[in-house]
Amino acid sequence: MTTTIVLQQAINGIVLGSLYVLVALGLTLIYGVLVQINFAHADFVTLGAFAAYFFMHLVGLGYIPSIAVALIVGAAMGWLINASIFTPLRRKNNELLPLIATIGVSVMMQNLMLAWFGPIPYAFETEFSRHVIRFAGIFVSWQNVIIIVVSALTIALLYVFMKFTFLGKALRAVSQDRETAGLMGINPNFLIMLTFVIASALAGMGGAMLAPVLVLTPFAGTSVIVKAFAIVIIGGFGNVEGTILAGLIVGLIESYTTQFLNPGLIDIVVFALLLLMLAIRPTGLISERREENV
Amino acid sequence: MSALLEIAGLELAYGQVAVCRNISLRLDRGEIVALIGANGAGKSTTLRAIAGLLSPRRGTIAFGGRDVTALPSYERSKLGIALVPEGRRVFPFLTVRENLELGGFNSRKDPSTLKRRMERVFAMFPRLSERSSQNAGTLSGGEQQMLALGRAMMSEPQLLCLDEPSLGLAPIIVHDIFQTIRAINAAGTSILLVEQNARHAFETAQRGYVLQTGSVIASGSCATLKRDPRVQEAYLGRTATRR
Amino acid sequence: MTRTLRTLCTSVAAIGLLTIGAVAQAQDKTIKIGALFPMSGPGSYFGTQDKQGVELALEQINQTGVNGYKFAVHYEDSACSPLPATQAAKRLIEQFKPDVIIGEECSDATLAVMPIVEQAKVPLLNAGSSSIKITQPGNPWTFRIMPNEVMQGINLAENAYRRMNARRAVLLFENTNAGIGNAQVFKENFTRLGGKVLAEIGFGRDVNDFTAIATRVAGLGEVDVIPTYTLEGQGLKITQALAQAGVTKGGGGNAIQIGTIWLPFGFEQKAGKAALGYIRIVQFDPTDARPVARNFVSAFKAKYNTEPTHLNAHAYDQIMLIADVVKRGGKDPETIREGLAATKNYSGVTGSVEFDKNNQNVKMDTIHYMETKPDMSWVSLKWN
Amino acid sequence: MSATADGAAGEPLLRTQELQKNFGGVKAVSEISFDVPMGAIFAVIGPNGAGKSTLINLISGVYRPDAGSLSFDGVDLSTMPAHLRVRFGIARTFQKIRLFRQLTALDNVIAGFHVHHKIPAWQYLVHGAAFTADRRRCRDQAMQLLEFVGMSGRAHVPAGSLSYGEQRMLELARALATKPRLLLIDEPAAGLNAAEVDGLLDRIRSLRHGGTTVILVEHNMDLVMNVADRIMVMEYGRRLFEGTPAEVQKNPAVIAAYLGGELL
Amino acid sequence: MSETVFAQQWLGKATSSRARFLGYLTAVAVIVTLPLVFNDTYWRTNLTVCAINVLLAIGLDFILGYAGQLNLGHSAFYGLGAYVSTLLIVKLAVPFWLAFVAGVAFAGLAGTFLSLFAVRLRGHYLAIASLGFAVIVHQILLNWISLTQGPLGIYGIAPPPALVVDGTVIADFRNLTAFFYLVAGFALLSFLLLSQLVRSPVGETLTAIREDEVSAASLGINAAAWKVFAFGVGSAIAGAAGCFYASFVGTLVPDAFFITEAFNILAMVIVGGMGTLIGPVFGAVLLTILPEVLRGLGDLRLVVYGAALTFVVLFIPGGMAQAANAVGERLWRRRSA
Repeated sequence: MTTTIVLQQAINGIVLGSLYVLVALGLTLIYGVLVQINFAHADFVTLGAFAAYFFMHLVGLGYIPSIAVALIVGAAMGWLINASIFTPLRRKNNELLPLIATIGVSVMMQNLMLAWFGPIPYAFETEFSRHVIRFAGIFVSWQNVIIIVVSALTIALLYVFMKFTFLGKALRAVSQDRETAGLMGINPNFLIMLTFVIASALAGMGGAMLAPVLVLTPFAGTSVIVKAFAIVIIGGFGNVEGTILAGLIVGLIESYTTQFLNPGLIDIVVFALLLLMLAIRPTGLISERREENV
Repeated sequence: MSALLEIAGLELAYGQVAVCRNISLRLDRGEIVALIGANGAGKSTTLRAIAGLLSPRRGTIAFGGRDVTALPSYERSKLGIALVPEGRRVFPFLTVRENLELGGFNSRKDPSTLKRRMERVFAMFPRLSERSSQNAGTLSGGEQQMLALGRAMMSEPQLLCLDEPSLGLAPIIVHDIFQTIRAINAAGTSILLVEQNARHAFETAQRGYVLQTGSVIASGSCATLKRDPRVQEAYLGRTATRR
Repeated sequence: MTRTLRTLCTSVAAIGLLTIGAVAQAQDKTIKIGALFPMSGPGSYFGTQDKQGVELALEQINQTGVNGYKFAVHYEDSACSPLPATQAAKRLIEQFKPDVIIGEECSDATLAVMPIVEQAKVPLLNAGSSSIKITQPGNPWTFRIMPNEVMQGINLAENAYRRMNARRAVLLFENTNAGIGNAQVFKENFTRLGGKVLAEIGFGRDVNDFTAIATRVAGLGEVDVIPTYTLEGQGLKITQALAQAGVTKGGGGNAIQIGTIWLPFGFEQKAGKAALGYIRIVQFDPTDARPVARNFVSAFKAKYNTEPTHLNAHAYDQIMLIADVVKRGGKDPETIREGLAATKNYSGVTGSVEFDKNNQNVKMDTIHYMETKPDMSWVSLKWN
Repeated sequence: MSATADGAAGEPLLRTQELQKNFGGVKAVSEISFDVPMGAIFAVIGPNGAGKSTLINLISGVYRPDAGSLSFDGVDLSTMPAHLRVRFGIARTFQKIRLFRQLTALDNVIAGFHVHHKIPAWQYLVHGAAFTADRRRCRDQAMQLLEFVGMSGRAHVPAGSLSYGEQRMLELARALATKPRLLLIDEPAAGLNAAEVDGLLDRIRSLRHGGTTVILVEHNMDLVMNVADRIMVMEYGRRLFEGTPAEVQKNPAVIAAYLGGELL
Repeated sequence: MSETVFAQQWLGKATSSRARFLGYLTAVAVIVTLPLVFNDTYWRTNLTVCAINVLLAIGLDFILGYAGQLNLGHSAFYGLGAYVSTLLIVKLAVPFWLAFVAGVAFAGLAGTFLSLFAVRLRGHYLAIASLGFAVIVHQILLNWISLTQGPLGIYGIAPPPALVVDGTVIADFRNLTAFFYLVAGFALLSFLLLSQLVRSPVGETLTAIREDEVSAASLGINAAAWKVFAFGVGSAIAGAAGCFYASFVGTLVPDAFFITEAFNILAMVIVGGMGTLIGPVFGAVLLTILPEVLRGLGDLRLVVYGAALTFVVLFIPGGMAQAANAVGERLWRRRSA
C-alpha cells in the first residue's frame, strides 16, 4: 500500500515537475542570455492557456493543435516584450529597470485579461482529461501522459536545438560571452530576440499544458511563477540541466509534502530548500563558476 | 600591393574617458603589421575598434576599400575580419569542436567547407583534435590560445587581428604559436598583431606602428623601428640611461 | 513641489467629488446604495457576479420606483482585503453618502469594514461572508442574510452523521478565513456526535494540482464523507482528482463529497461524471418552484443569456430586501437599519429572511440539500 | 639614497613565504618568498600574465593564498580579510581602475578616510561640532591629497568623467587617504604620457621621504629603474630574479625573458 | 544608472543646510495642513496610508538605493513588524509603545539575519533569496494558526493609547488626524535621521560599497558588515510601518503582506528615484494616491497603473527625482541665462 502511494506520488510529482520545467526553462534561458528576470513570464503562461482554450472552443480542432497555437501566441508576446522593454532598456545597463518594467507589464496584462476573459474560472476539458489508465493501484490520466510526453519531447527538442544546431550553439555562445560571439559573425541582438521568442513560446506552450491542471483565470500564471523562480535558482541561474533537475525535484517536493506533511507547507519547504541551496551552493545544483578578475 | 585596412584619424573612448586620440594606420594585403606600445597605450582598444566592438568617436575604418566604420562586429566578421581577443575569450562551456564550429558561423550553410577548415585547424594544432570533445574552459592557457586562433581561422579571414597571443604562455608554446602565425600569413592571411613580447613582434612582423598614450608616434619597417630610440622609450619607458 | 502636489491632490479630489455628486444629485428622491465588491484581482470572481445580480434588481425596481424612491448604486472595489476595503468604505461613505451599503464577500474585508459603517451609522447588508464573528458579537449596523459557518457546519455535520451514516471524514479546505472556519465547525460537531476526522488537509489558493491530495485521501482507507470547502475553480479540480483516484462515487469509490453553499449552480455540469453523488447545501435552487425564484431565473436568463449563480441571487436579494425595507418606510440610514431589523418572513430568491438580535438571518429554509444524480441533475433532499 | 641597507638590518615590514595561488589548475603565483624592508620601494616586474597583479591581490587580501604565509609588521595576514588589512596600514591601487565612478573626485578621496573618522556614533545622526570638525578635516586633507596628485582643480568632477591619467592619480590619492604604511601600486604608469610619468615618479619619491613603504608593479622601466631599491622579476608565477636595479639590468635571464633579448 | 547620478547630485549636494532647514519646515507645515485641507475621513485615511508607505519606501531605498542590495522581500519585515507588535498587545497585553519597539526590533533583527545569511549573494541571487524569505514569512504567518490566527485574522486591534499629559488628552489616536500626525511625524523623523546618516561618512561608505565592493574593501570598508547594517535599519523601519498598519487598519491578515506588496514598495522607490531619499517619498505618495484617483476608471484602473509604471521605467528611468532634476536644471539655466 505504502509503496503504491510513494510511487503514485512520484508520478504526480513528475507530472507537475515537468510543467514547472517548461515554465522555468524560459526564465533560465532569458537569464542565461540577458541576465534579466522577466516577471511577466507568468502572464505569458496564462495567455498561452487562454489561447489554447479559445482555439479549442472556437476552432474545434482539438487539444493537440491548440498547444501549437499557444506556442505561437507565447512566441509573439516574447517578441513584443523584448522589442518594447528589453531592447530599449539594454542600453541603460541596469539590472533593476527591466525587472520593474516587467512588473508593470505583468499588472497590465493580468488586468487586460481580466477585462477580456473575466474572473470566473474556465473549465478546460480536453479529450484526454477523463480517461484514466489504472495499473496495479496506480492511476494516470491520459492528460498527464500527454503532459509528460510533450514536456519530455520539448525538452529533448530544445536539447537537440542547443546541442546540435548552429543557432543553438550560437545561443549558448551569446550567453557565455556576448561580445566574442559577435566576433564570430553572430548577431547577438537577433539571438537575444530568438531566446525571448523561444522562452516565451515555452511559456505559452506550458500554459496550454497547464490549462487543464490550473484553475484557469487571468491570475493562473501567478500561482506557478513564484515556484518557477525558486526552480531557476535551485537549478542555478542560466543552467538548463540544473533547471530541469530542480523542476522535477520541486514537483516531487510538492507531492510528497502533500502526502506526508500538509499542502499548506509546500511553499515553505520549497523556499527553505532554496535558501539552503543559496547557503551551501550559491550557483545552483550543477555549478558553473568563474573567478572574479580584479 | 593594395591596402586591405586603412584607418584614419581614429578617436576612441570608453564612456567619457578618451583612450585613443588620433590613430591612423594602414595594412596591405599579405602583410603582418605589429602594433606595439606600453600597457595602456591603446593597442587593444584599436583592435577592438577594428573588429567593431567599439564604435569610434571620430575617424574612419576602411576594409578592402569599403568604409566599415558603422558596421557592427558580426557584419565585419562576414567581410573577413577576425579578432583573437585579449585573454582568448574561448566559450568555456562549449566543447573545443563547438568553439571551432562557431568560428565558422558565417559558413554554417556549407558543411563541407567547414569540415575542410576544421581539418586544417586540427592539422595546425593536433592538441585541439585530441581534446575536441572537452569543454574549452578545461583547457590549459596554451591550448586555449590555440583554440582561439583556430576558431578565428575557421572563418578563413582576410585579416586576422591578434591581441597578445603570447600572454601568460610558456616559451615553447609561444614559439609554436608564432610559427603558426607565420604559416597562416604565408598561406595568404594578412595579420595585425598586438604583442607585448618585443622580440616576437619584431621577428614576426614586417612593419610596425608604435603607440604611446593613444597616438601613433612612430612607424616603419621592423628593422628600422628596432633601432629607433623612441620605440624603446614608448615600449619600455625611457630606459635606465637617464639615471 | 509639495504645494503643487497638494493642489493636484485637491483638484483631483474635487473632480472626484463632483462626478460622484453629479450622480448622487441626479434624482431628488433616491435611495443611495453603496456596493463594496472585490472587482480587481482573483476576488473579482465575486464582484463580477454580484454586479450582475445588482444590475438586474435595479432595473426591475427602478421601473416603477418604491414609495416614490428610485435606487442608485455606486460600486467601489474593495479587493477582498482589509485595507483596500477600509479605504473603499470610507470613500463610499464620504463621497457617495449611501443610505445603505451591501457587500463584501470576504470575511476579512467585511470585518474590517464593520467598525467604519458603525461609526458612520450606515447599515451594512452582507450576503457572502460566513465568519461567525460578523454576527457574534457583530454590531447593530451589520446584517447578514446568509447562514453563517456555524449554522451550516452544525447542520452539515448532523446530516452527515445521522442521515448519511458517515463515521469517517476527511476535511478538504482552502487556507482562508472561511475555509478554515467552516472546516473547524464541521469537525467539532462531527466528532461530538461520534464521527472521526481522518485528516484535515488545508491548501493555499495557489495550489493547482490536486492529484497529490487525492492520492493522499485514497491512501487513508475507507472514507465516508469528504466535506470540501473551496471555490468553484479549485473545487472542480478536487472533484475530478478524487474521482480519478477512485475515492468518490464518481470514480467508483464509496466516499461522498459534501459541502456548503460556495459552489455555483452548474458546477456539476462543469465537473462531469466526477461529481456523481456530491451532496451540498445550496442557498439558491434554480429549480425552486416559488414565483420569486422562477421570476428571477427567467429574468436573469433573459438579461444575461446564462444560468444565474448563487452569487447573482444573493446580490439580487440584497437589493430586493432593501427595496422591501424602503416600501416599509425606510428612507435614510437610520430608518433602513430599523426596517432591516424588523424584517419578518421576507421571502427572497435564496430563501426567507428574519434577523435575530445579532442581525443574523435565522431562517433555516436558506439551507437546502441537493444531491447530484448520474445525469448531473440535482435532486432536492428535503433534509430540513 | 638607497634605503635597502638600513631596512635590511631591522625586521622587514612585509614578509612573504612560499606564497601560492592557483586558478583552476593554473599556478598564478607559486612559491614566492620575499621581504620588503621598512621604507623601501620594492618593484615587481615581469611580462603580462606573470602573476604580478595576483601577488598584489594576495597582499591586499582580495585573494587568500592557497599555500604559504605572509606577515606584515610581525602580524600574520594569511587569513585576514582585505578591509582589516587597511587598518594595519596596507593600501592599494588597481591595475584596472576601480574608482567610485558616480562620486566626485573629492568624494572618492573622502571615502578613503573610512578608517580614520573619530566621531561619537550618535553624531552620525545629530551632526554636532565633532562631526563638523571631522568633515572639515577630511575635506581639507582630501583637498591636500588631490593637490599632491595635481588634481585640485578637478575636485568636483565625477570620477567617471576624468581622463585616464587623472583616474590613475585619483586612485593613488584615494589609497593615500587611508594613511598607509605600505602602499601597493599596480601599474600606475599604464596609459600615462611622459610628463605624467615624470610627475608620478616625483610623487613616489616624496612618498618614500614621508616614510611610506611602496610595492610597485610596473612595466615602465624608466620609472622602475629610477625609483626602486629592489626589483623582483616574475615569470609564470615564479620568482625569476631579485636584486637591485643595476643587478636586474645586467642579468641575462631577465633580459631574455622580459626585455626581449636583442632589443636592449 | 547615470540618470540617478544626476538626480543625486542635484538633490543631494546642491542643498545647503539652510535650504534643508527650510525644506523640513515646509514638510512640517505640509504635514500639519494636509488633514485640514482634506477634511474627510477617506482622504485622511489615504494620507495615513501614504505616510505608512513613505516609511516603507525610504526603508527600502536605504537598502536598495544606498547599499545597493536588491531586496524583493520588503513585505516580510512589514508583516513581521505588524504581527509581532500586535501579538504582543493582544496575547500578552504588552503596552503599545513597548510592543512597537519590540516589533521594530524584531523586524530589524529579521533583516539582519537575512542579510547575514545573504551577504555573499549578489544581484539577482539576493533578489530571489529575499523573495524566498518573504514567501516563507507569509506562509508561516498563514500556517502557524495557533499563534497568528493565520487566515482567520486578528480583528479589533486598538489604535495606540491616547497621549495624556496631566490628565489632559493631547492626542487621541482614534482620531484620524491625530493618527496621521503620529505616522507622518514618525516618517519625517525617520527621513531626517536617514538623511543625516547618508550625509555622514556612512553615506559615502554605503555608496562606495554599492559602486564597487572590492575597491571599498581596499579602503578598509567592511562591506559585509555595512550591508547587514543597512538591511537591519531598512527592515526595522518597515517593521515600524507594520506596527502602524496593524493599529491603523485594526485588522491583520497575512495576505496584506504577500510578495506583491514588496513589488509595490519597490515600484515606489523606482518611480520616485532610488538613491535619493526624497524621491521615494514622492514615489510612495504618488503610487498610493494614483490607484485611488484612478478608481473612476473602474475595471481599467490597474491596467492604467501597470502602463504608467512601465512608462516611467522606459522613459524616466531615474524616476521623479530625475524629472524634478531636469525641470530644476532648466529653470536654473533660464534664470542664469
